[in-house]
Order: sequence, then C-alpha cells, then structure tokens
Amino acid sequence: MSHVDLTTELAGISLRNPVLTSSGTYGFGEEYADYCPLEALGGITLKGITPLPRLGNSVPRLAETPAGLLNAVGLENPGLEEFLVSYLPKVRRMPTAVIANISGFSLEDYERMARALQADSGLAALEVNISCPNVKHGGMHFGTDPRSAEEVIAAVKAATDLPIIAKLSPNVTDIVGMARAAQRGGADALSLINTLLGMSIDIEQQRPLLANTFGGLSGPAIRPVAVRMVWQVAEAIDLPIIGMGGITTWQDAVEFLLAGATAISIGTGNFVNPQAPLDILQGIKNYCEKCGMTSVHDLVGLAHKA
Amino acid sequence: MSHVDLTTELAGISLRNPVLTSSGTYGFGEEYADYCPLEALGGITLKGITPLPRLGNSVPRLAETPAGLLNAVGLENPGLEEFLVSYLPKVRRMPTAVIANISGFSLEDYERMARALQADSGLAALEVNISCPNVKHGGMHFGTDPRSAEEVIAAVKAATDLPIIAKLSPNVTDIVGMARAAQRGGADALSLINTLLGMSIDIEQQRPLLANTFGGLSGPAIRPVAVRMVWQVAEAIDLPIIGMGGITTWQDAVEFLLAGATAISIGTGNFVNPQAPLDILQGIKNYCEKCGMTSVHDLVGLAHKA
Amino acid sequence: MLTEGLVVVHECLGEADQMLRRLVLSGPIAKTAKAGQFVAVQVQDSSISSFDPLLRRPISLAEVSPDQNEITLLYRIQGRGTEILARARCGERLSVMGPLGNGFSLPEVGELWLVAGGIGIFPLYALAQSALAQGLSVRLFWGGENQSFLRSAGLNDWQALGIPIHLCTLDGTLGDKGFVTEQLQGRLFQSFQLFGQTKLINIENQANNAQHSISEQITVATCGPKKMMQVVTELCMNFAVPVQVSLEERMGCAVGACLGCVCTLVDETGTLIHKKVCQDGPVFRGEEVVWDESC
Amino acid sequence: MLTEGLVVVHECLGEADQMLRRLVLSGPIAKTAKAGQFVAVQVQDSSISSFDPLLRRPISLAEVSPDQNEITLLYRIQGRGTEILARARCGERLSVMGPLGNGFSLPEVGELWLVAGGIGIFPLYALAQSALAQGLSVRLFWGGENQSFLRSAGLNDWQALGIPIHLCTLDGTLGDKGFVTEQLQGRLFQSFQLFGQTKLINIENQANNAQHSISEQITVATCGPKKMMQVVTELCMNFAVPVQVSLEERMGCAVGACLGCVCTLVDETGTLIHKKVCQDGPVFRGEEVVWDESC
Ligand SMILES: Cc1cc2nc3c(=O)[nH]c(=O)nc-3n(C[C@H](O)[C@H](O)[C@H](O)COP(=O)(O)OP(=O)(O)OC[C@H]3O[C@@H](n4cnc5c(N)ncnc54)[C@H](O)[C@@H]3O)c2cc1C
Ligand SMILES: Cc1cc2nc3c(=O)[nH]c(=O)nc-3n(C[C@H](O)[C@H](O)[C@H](O)COP(=O)(O)OP(=O)(O)OC[C@H]3O[C@@H](n4cnc5c(N)ncnc54)[C@H](O)[C@@H]3O)c2cc1C
Ligand SMILES: Cc1cc2nc3c(=O)[nH]c(=O)nc-3n(C[C@H](O)[C@H](O)[C@H](O)COP(=O)(O)O)c2cc1C
Ligand SMILES: Cc1cc2nc3c(=O)[nH]c(=O)nc-3n(C[C@H](O)[C@H](O)[C@H](O)COP(=O)(O)O)c2cc1C
Ligand code: FES
Ligand code: FES
Repeated sequence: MSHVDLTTELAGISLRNPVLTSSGTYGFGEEYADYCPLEALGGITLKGITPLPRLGNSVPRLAETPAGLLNAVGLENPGLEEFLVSYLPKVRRMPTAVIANISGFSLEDYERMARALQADSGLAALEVNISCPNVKHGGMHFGTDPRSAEEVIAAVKAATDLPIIAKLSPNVTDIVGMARAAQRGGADALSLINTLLGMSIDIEQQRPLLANTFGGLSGPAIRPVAVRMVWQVAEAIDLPIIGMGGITTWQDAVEFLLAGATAISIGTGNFVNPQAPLDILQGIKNYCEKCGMTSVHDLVGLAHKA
Repeated sequence: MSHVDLTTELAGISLRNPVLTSSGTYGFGEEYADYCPLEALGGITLKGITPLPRLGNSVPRLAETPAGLLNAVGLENPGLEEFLVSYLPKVRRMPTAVIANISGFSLEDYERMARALQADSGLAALEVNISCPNVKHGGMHFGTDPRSAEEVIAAVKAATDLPIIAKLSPNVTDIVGMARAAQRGGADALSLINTLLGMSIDIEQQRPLLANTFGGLSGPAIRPVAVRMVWQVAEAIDLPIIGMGGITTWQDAVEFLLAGATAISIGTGNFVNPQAPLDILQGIKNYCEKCGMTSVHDLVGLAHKA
Repeated sequence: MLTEGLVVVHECLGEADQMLRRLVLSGPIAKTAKAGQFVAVQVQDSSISSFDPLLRRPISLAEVSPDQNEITLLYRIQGRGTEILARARCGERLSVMGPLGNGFSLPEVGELWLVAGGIGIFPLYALAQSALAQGLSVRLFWGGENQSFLRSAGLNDWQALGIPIHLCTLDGTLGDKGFVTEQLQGRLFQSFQLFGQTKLINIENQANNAQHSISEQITVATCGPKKMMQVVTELCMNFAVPVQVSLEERMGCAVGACLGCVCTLVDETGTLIHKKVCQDGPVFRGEEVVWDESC
Repeated sequence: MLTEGLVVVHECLGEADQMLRRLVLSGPIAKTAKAGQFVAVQVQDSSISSFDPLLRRPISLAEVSPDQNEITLLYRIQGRGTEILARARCGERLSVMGPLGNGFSLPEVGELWLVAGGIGIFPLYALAQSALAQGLSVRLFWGGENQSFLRSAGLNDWQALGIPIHLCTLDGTLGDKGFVTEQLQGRLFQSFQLFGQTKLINIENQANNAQHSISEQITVATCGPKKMMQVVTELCMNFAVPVQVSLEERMGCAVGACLGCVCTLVDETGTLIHKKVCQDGPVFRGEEVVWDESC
C-alpha cells in the first residue's frame, strides 16, 4: 500500500507516474510488452517519424563502447502516412500516455507532421526532435542554432493543438541558450538529452565501425553530461524537463529528478534490463517513502535547494 | 628486436615515441616513477599552471561515473614563480620531452606565462589550456569562442619561441571551427580533447557530489566523443593532433592514431593502470609489426583512406 | 521472458585453443523455446552491477530440454563479452532474455539438409533433434577450419545422431579439403541424377525442369559466415530448393524496438525492405535476402 | 609497485549482516609495507577487462606478514566496488598498487594509545603489532555501533594481544554506552591525575603545566569518522599529547599525481596549505589538520 503520489503533470498532460521510455529505443510501444506492461508506465515516446518513409543507414548501426552505445539507425521509419494508417489507431488503445516524436529536414517537414497530429489523435503530446545527429544536413542544423530551433518549435506549435516537447541536442556550446530558444518558440516542455555525437574505429578493418561513420552515444557513459544539462536548464528556465541520458537504475532516475527533471525517460537502459522501467518506478517509490515524501514531485529539483 | 620506427615528429619536436601523458593526471613527472620510467615515454605534460598559486576547489574533487571520472580540482598549482624556481630546474634533467600546460583568466595571464617559458628552459613545448571547465569565468570563455581562442593563441605564440599546442575543449558546437581558430592564432599542434562538462548528484545527501557542483568528465566513457573530434579535425585541418580522451589500452591508442592523431596522450588511464603507457607503447609496436608497418607514422589517419 | 538462468554446466568444449564453451542454464525458457531461436545473455553474474560491457550478447539455443528445464548454449570466446561470460561458474545466475526471434520452420515431410560453416553448426543441432523427432531424414554438410575444430565443436554428438554427414576442412585434415558449398553442390547434382562436368550455370534450365520433384523433397537450413550462406542460397535457388538462413547482426534491444539489427530483403513486389534480425529473424527465407545490399 | 596479488583467503568477518570481509593477498608488497600504509586494489580479477567501476579502491593494510609474503585487508562492503571485490575467489588475481602513502610513526618509547571509531580499527591492528614488537605499551579505545559489530570486526584478535582495551557502543551492548572520545578524555584526565567534574576547558591551563610529563609518555594514533578524529585531536592538543590521524579522501591516482585527494593543513606560519592524502598521508599530525576547512 503506497502513500506516495506518483502522478506527474507535464506540459498539461497528466501522467500516471514520471517514468517514460525514450524515442527510438521502445519501437512503437508493443515490442517490450512481454517484459513491461504498458499500463505500468507513465508514458512512452514512439520511434521518430519523418514525412516520407526512410530505410535509414546501412549496418552496422550499433557499436558498443565503455558503458555506452553508439547508434546510427538513421531515422528508419515508415513515414507519416503509414504511421497515420497503421500505427496511430493502435495508439488510441494503448493504456498509457503516448508521445509521438517527429523529425524533419525542413521547416515544412515539421509543420506537415504537426498538422497531421492533433489532440484528437489520441496522442498525449508531440516531441520535436531537433537533434538527431545521424542524418546529414538533417536535424543537426535545427538543434545547434538557437534561431532555427525557435522557428521550428514555433511552426510546430502553430500547427497542432497538442502539447509540444522540444528535444534538445547536447552537442552545443550553450544548452541553456538552446532551451531558451525552444521556450521562445512556445515549447511546453523540454526533453534533455539526445545522444552525444561520437564514433568508433574498427582497428582490424582500419575503418569506422559504423557504416555511417558517426553515431549517437547513449547509455550510462553520458549520464554525467545529461545530469549537468538538466541541472543548468532547470536553474535558468521555468519549463518542465523530461530528463534522460543513461538512466538504467532507480538511483540514476532519482539523480535526474533531484537535478530538476519533472519526469524521466529510459532509452538504452531498456536494452540492458528490459524491466528497467518497472524496477525504476519501484525504486523511486521506495526512495520517496524512505525520505518521508508524499509526492514524487517533492523530489524535483531538490538538490538545487540544499 | 623491433623493426618499427616509433619516433614521432610533432610541431617541430622530436619525440621518442607517440605516447604522452596528460596534464593534470601525471603531476610534475615524478609521481609515477615507480610504475613507469620517464625515459620510456614519448613525453609528459605537466599539471596546468597559472600566474598565481591556486589552492583549487574543496573536496570532494572526484566522482566516479560509469567508465568515467568527474574531476573538479580547480587548477590547484604552485603558481608560475614557484614553478620556475622549484620545478623547472628538474624538468631539464627529465629523460623525456616535457610539455608545460598553462591556464589563465585573461589574455595577460597567458602572455605572462608564455614569456617566462622559452625554448632555453628545457621544455619541449607549451600546451595552452583554453578549456578547463572548472574555473568560473575561467578558461571556458577562451575555449568556446573562436575569436578569443585565436587571440589567446596568437598572444602566446608571439610571447615565446616554444612550439605551441592548443588544447581544445569538447564542450562546443563546432570543434572544427575552434581548431581553425587555433590554427589562425598560430598553433603548431592541437590537443584533443579536454574533459566534457558533467556533474553527479549524491542521492543520499540530495546535493551535488562535487564541492564545485560541476566537473570535467574523463576516462573510457568519453572516448567515442574524443575519437569523433579527432577525426573531424583531422579531416578539415592540417595540424598535427595529440589525441586523448579515455585511452586506457593499446587498442584505444591505435583507434586515435587511425582517426588521425599523430601522438596520443594518457590521462585517467594512468589511474586505472599505472603501467598503461608501457603497455600501450608495446601494443602499438606489436600492432605495427602485425600490419607490416615500418613506422608508426604509417598508422596516422589511415582509417580516413580506407 | 526475462529470467535468471542458473549455471548448471559450464565447460570447455574440445581443445582449449578452439576457445569453445558449453553453457547449460536451468530455467523456464526451455519450456517454450524452439530451434533457431536465441537468447540475450548478460555476461556477468546478475548480482554484479557493471555497465561495461553494457549490452547483452545474443547466443543461439543449441539444445532445448523442456523436461530438464535446461537450455544449452555453445559459444566461441570472441571478444570482451564472451571472455567475461566464460568466467561464469556453476551456481551463478545470468540474466537471460528469451526465447527470442523466430526459429527454423520444419517441412512436413522429406529431407532436411543442414549446411553449417564453422560455429554456425551450433543452432543446427537443436534443429536436427527436432527434425529427427518429427521423422524427417536429416543430412549434414559441415565445413570448418580443421579437424581439431570439427571435433571440438561437437562432431561426436552429430555422429551419434546416425545421420549422413559430409565434412570438409580448409586444410584437409578431416573430410574434403575445401568449401562446404562444393559438397552441397555435388550432392544437389547427384539428387538430380545429373552427372558429368556440366557447369552449374549451364544446367540451370534442366534444374528448373526438375524443380518440382526435388523442391518437394529437400529443405535446406544454413548457418555460418554470410558469404557461405549467400552461395548456399544461390545454389539452392538454382535447384529451386527452399532454403532457410540464420542471419547475424549486432543487436541493441533484441526485441525489435531499436532497429539496430536490420537486414535487407526484397519483397514480392521487388521492393527493398528492412527486417529486424532479432524479431523477424534470425531465420529468413534465403531467397528474400539481399546479400550484397548495404542500405 | 604494481603487482598481481593472489587471493589466498577471502572470508566473511563475523556476522554476515556486518558486511565485513577479510582478504589475504599473497605477493611481494608484504616485503616493504608498514602500518598505516594502504594499497589501491582493482576490484575485479585482472583478467576481466571492464571499465565500470573504473577506479581502484584504497584499502588499508590491516596486517603485513613479510615472512609469509602476505598482506591482509579488512573491509566493509560499502558500495558497488567493494560489492564486486567481495566476489573475488581464492585463486583469482587482483591488481594491487602499493604500498602507498606514509604510515604511522611509532614513538621511541612510552605508551601508544589507539583510538578507533568503527572500521577505523582496521589499520590500527598492524600498528599495534609493530608497536608491541618494538616494546611499546599499547592501549586501545574503540567505539562501535554495537556488540555484534565489535565482535565481528575482530575484538577477539585484539583481546588476544593482551593489551588494555576500553570499549564503548552506541547502544551500550558492550562496554560503555556512548562515545569513545569520552573514554579517551577520562583516561587522559586520569593520566594527569586530575579528578572531579572540572570541564576540559577549565583545566586547560593545568593541563598545559603538566604537558611535558605526559606528552613524553603518550602518543595517540586515531582512525575513524572525521568528526571523531577531530574531537580526539582537540582533546590531545589540550593535553599536549601528540596525535597522528589517518585521513580518508576519494582518490584518483593514489600516487600524488592528480590532486584529487587533498586535505587542508595549516603550516608553521599559519598559512593554509593542501596536502595529498595518498602521498603525503594518509597519516598526518592531528595538530596540523584543518578540520572544518573546505578550501
Ligand atoms: C542471433 C545470433 C545468434 C548467435 N548465436 C551464437 C552462438 O550460438 N554461438 C556463438 O559463439 N556466437 C553466436 N552469435 C555471435 C555472438 O553474439 C558474438 O560472438 C558475441 O556477441 C561477441 O561478443 P564479444 O563481446 O565476445 O565480442 P566483441 O567483439 O567484444 O563484441 C563487441 C560488440 O559487437 C557485437 N558483436 C560482435 N560480433 C558479433 C556477431 N558476430 N554478431 C552480432 N554481434 C556481434 C557484440 O554483441 C558486442 O556488442 C550469435 C549472434 C547472433 C546475432
Ligand atoms: C587511505 C584509505 C584507506 C582505506 N582503508 C579502508 C579499509 O581498510 N577498510 C575499508 O573498509 N575501507 C577503507 N577505506 C574506504 C574504502 O576505500 C571505501 O569504502 C571504498 O572505496 C568504497 O568503495 P565502493 O565502491 O564500495 O563504494 P562506492 O560508494 O560505490 O564508491 C564510489 C566512489 O567513492 C569512493 N569512496 C567511497 N567511499 C569512500 C571513502 N570512505 N573514502 C574514499 N573513497 C571513497 C570510491 O573509491 C569510489 O571512487 C579506505 C579509504 C582510504 C582513502
Ligand atoms: C537506437 C536508438 C535510436 C534512437 N532514435 C531516436 C529517435 O528516433 N528520435 C529521438 O528523438 N531520439 C532517438 N534516440 C535518442 C534517445 O531517445 C535518447 O534521447 C538517448 O538515447 C539518450 O538516452 P539513453 O542514454 O537513456 O538512451 C535514439 C537512441 C537510440 C539508442
Ligand atoms: C584529475 C584531472 C586533472 C586535470 N587537469 C588538467 C589541467 O590542469 N590542464 C589541462 O589542460 N587538462 C587537465 N585535465 C584534462 C586531461 O589532461 C585530459 O585532457 C582529459 O582528462 C581527457 O583524457 P583522459 O580521458 O585520458 O583522462 C585533467 C584531467 C583530470 C582527470
Ligand atoms: S536489436 Fe533492436 S531491433 Fe533488433
Ligand atoms: S589520489 Fe591523486 S593526488 Fe591523491
């Protein structure tokens, strides 16, 4: 019998609890069903979609690194149309909040997808990925220049009545500047962080291990960078943050909450432990009880106040 | 009996081999003497010095993270004067190339130190740290703005006849832009990379683990980011690179050489294995032999050509 | 299913320098698993919390014993992950996801020909057992480095099955010297009762004529190096023999969620599509696979 | 010195719930080590290449047996690193750096008083052995959580030394109920032959008068929680008794190269300076330590 209120308000959405799963690591919501019932989650974020279908990059797309994972999937996805026809109807029946994640190569791309995805779709929110580092001349541009970031968020915001979550790239000099730009554009919340741009070389073959040369680094290795960015943005800006980057255990999740994240999201951690969301949720609850807290919200940003 | 030529030319300096140790992790050259004879190394880089003595930050200064280490030493050092009096004379007697590392809080700071350190000092080169993320209003500014970076390198270059190595911060949107700025300033070589800005929260105390809140992330965790930056800069710019960031095994070192580093430097790896430089040197030699190479230089940048 | 598999046997397989291991885990996975499926194993005891190496390792089911509640994994020490795995001792618990993927599909009747390259033999043993249990006749073509490898990798167990076995080694120390695909080709010719020096390309038409008879009798299942499986597939296609191939790709999630492990197939309309080795495979119809594609 | 220590004994120390372990490593470190020094141990078998956890763990030498070529480490399972260390089995090899730092310095003659808080007792055992071997008389003050802890952490071994022992526990289950510093204070008073209710602060002058006689007889060495060592130091300073304290700090290099582990001291001129716990310590003169400083 729990006395801890886990419900979480975020960008006007009501979540059962603060534990989400991250775009690109949780498919379209069904793949992990045997390991983690959807109704236990605060919400899931779907694989990023683009206006047109994409086959993505060649394999190898993955490379393991110390406590980390490089991926260069290259935004493989069925495209907006197929998403609307084959996936969206299922979303409505999913027993948790579902967030769509959109990526584009132009302002019009983003607008077009936002227009197609409205509150009556059954989605809870739209996460705007302005940060995917894998696509040449792709999201990277929007994700590293504050002006473009503001524009794309504003365009999306104008095109849909869904709450907008801006997902920021960590590959910038000034994360707070990017967060401010997203806020000016009208973002209702921020997702922090996407992957760090990295690469790895196969010393047998003497060439880059990933077919795409570069990939995005995720997993426990990047957690200190992610916590730092959540902390900095939470200090500077008054928008709810979905914290992510290396969360694998409940202790990691608590670290992000204390740093100022209102909710947390699990990506690569699912690969390590497909029951990570359940274990983390339980851990957060126990931690709150131990601290004598009645609501998980009391944890949010607590380390700033000490 | 080795048939591999390990000698390495870098910024006009002749090194016995391409294996160096990194600033701040190898003290003033004597601390590791029981584990690794100095004469086996290509060179060492001394702890960063500043014009005035500094006590640095409070403890805790270190926090372990998955495959990584956060440090916030805060540039503790005896100051230029004490360095000239007590340390520099020893440098002359060291049986390897010794590189001094300088940090400052103003253009004048850097100039002053560069003027005091000339080729007749026995030093092999001057590494200019424009990237230390630990000092508020400190190196960070020079390290993230191309114009300032160019200025500080140009000032140092004008003030000393020693070869100049610009040490770049990875906490930037555009590492190639920073490298270009250093080149314009007159850098003879580049050191890539310094630490990634990170932090960690103690969930028992509910406050930042490091006394300084933020720290620099080093160690195997950051290697994919470092290799990527070395690769990008090697593609774009014609300056020799000292590659570093997470090198712990010979395989890691070879990865950096293949990515385009002319020499490599070991930092946190020394803490894991105090004989890492020796093991790595041997590993590089064996690798060259296995590949039928007569000179380690043949490895440099090889993965770009494949 | 996520379970804590108890290590009940963990031993060196054959000669030490072959770096092969046999790992028997006790747990409920055995109840539902079938040949061709795999598991994703965490390489350190589940009580150790280390994130390096980070990912699980995919290993095929070499034997499934639902009655004893045991699965057998055979693997080669290949790198860091399997090196650490090799240190697991009896009584330790390894976190195992599985059974994963779709296994081989057995034909109703006829002959099952297994074509293995190197350690590609491992997943085929469970398949052979199922096939024999179902009354199919099984024939094995197996190529390896040398005699020591074949003996280490379980040749005795295969011989104990009492099925016809065609062996070859690169150095000729056991069986024919050369490639297993040559033996397969020879045997396919023979099954068509075509003799002589005719090159394969020349007999394509004749083969097509004979296709109904032979394709109803023989099914090929293959596992091994990609290049080998490609040649096996081409040979089989020439003879219109259905072939199932077991692909490998680096994996992240192992359940179809990350798109890390895709392979390229060509669908009925001729369009190139991606499928996930972990979820849609690892076994695919060889005819569909685009071998040289890198898109 | 970097060596591969062979695990020869690794066992639970006392009650399981105390999470204490005794680890005996065989290797050449024993030849040169002395009480108060420490080693930096890699927590996984050196054949495993994992960078998580990344750093070595500093552990004091609890016993040094140069003749058997063995060092004994006593430790408490505290977190991830020691948890993994606790899994090392006999026959495994752990990479060990050491001996590191400067140990305690024994006085030539007189009494050595040891003041331990909790597991701070561990490095003091080697010191007691050396002191007794040198003919000093040794007295122990030891405070712990409760009886179970004290018994688990080696009380029997201490009693076997035949020295006077003053125990206290937080819950009063063994020895006095309260803090070890109270016992120390009482005994210091007694040694000054000062009785009664006088507050320490009031007797400072008297103590100073007596200082020559007592400071020539008694040396204090202490290890335990920082707060405790601070009070011990203040008490000793009041009685002009020299005190050596063994500090702890998070370490990177463990050899003085990274400046990660500094402590603040005050030098003769009154200036605040930093010293490295790993290289200049871990044992310092208590009088020099700036306890509340955080610079
Ligand atoms: C479906 C499937 C079934 C398999 N069944 C078996 C089996 O029964 N017996 C067996 O010995 N091996 C099998 N393998 C290969 C086995 O997974 C790899 O040998 C193992 O992952 C190597 O890990 P490592 O850490 O030792 O090597 P490393 O080289 O250190 O691995 C580094 C990374 O590359 C990945 N990797 C390396 N080689 C492969 C590979 N060939 N395929 C996929 N990922 C790879 C690892 O998972 C890891 O992420 C199978 C692979 C797949 C995909
Ligand atoms: C000189 C010295 C001698 C020591 N001798 C002993 C001994 O004999 N027996 C014993 O049980 N313990 C001893 N310790 C403490 C021991 O090093 C820590 O308990 C241990 O490092 C904890 O590691 P962990 O991974 O289990 O804990 P974690 O909390 O997971 O450690 C995380 C990080 O914090 C560091 N850390 C945590 N606690 C401490 C601490 N108290 N001091 C320094 N670093 C810490 C770890 O090294 C690691 O880098 C000594 C420490 C020092 C500095
Ligand atoms: C295989 C993979 C695919 C990803 N695809 C997407 C994507 O399509 N859109 C997106 O915004 N982020 C994507 N990400 C980034 C994650 O959502 C997350 O931000 C990042 O991995 C950091 O979190 P983690 O360390 O918990 O994985 C992907 C990450 C991985 C590992
Ligand atoms: C404890 C510590 C202190 C450091 N001090 C300095 C310094 O004074 N000057 C500098 O340029 N870099 C400093 N660095 C950065 C290292 O030289 C190196 O660039 C970085 O750690 C990445 O390499 P690594 O992963 O091999 O450690 C320091 C790093 C560490 C871990
Ligand atoms: S491994 Fe994730 S989709 Fe196959
Ligand atoms: S741990 Fe590096 S100086 Fe002490």
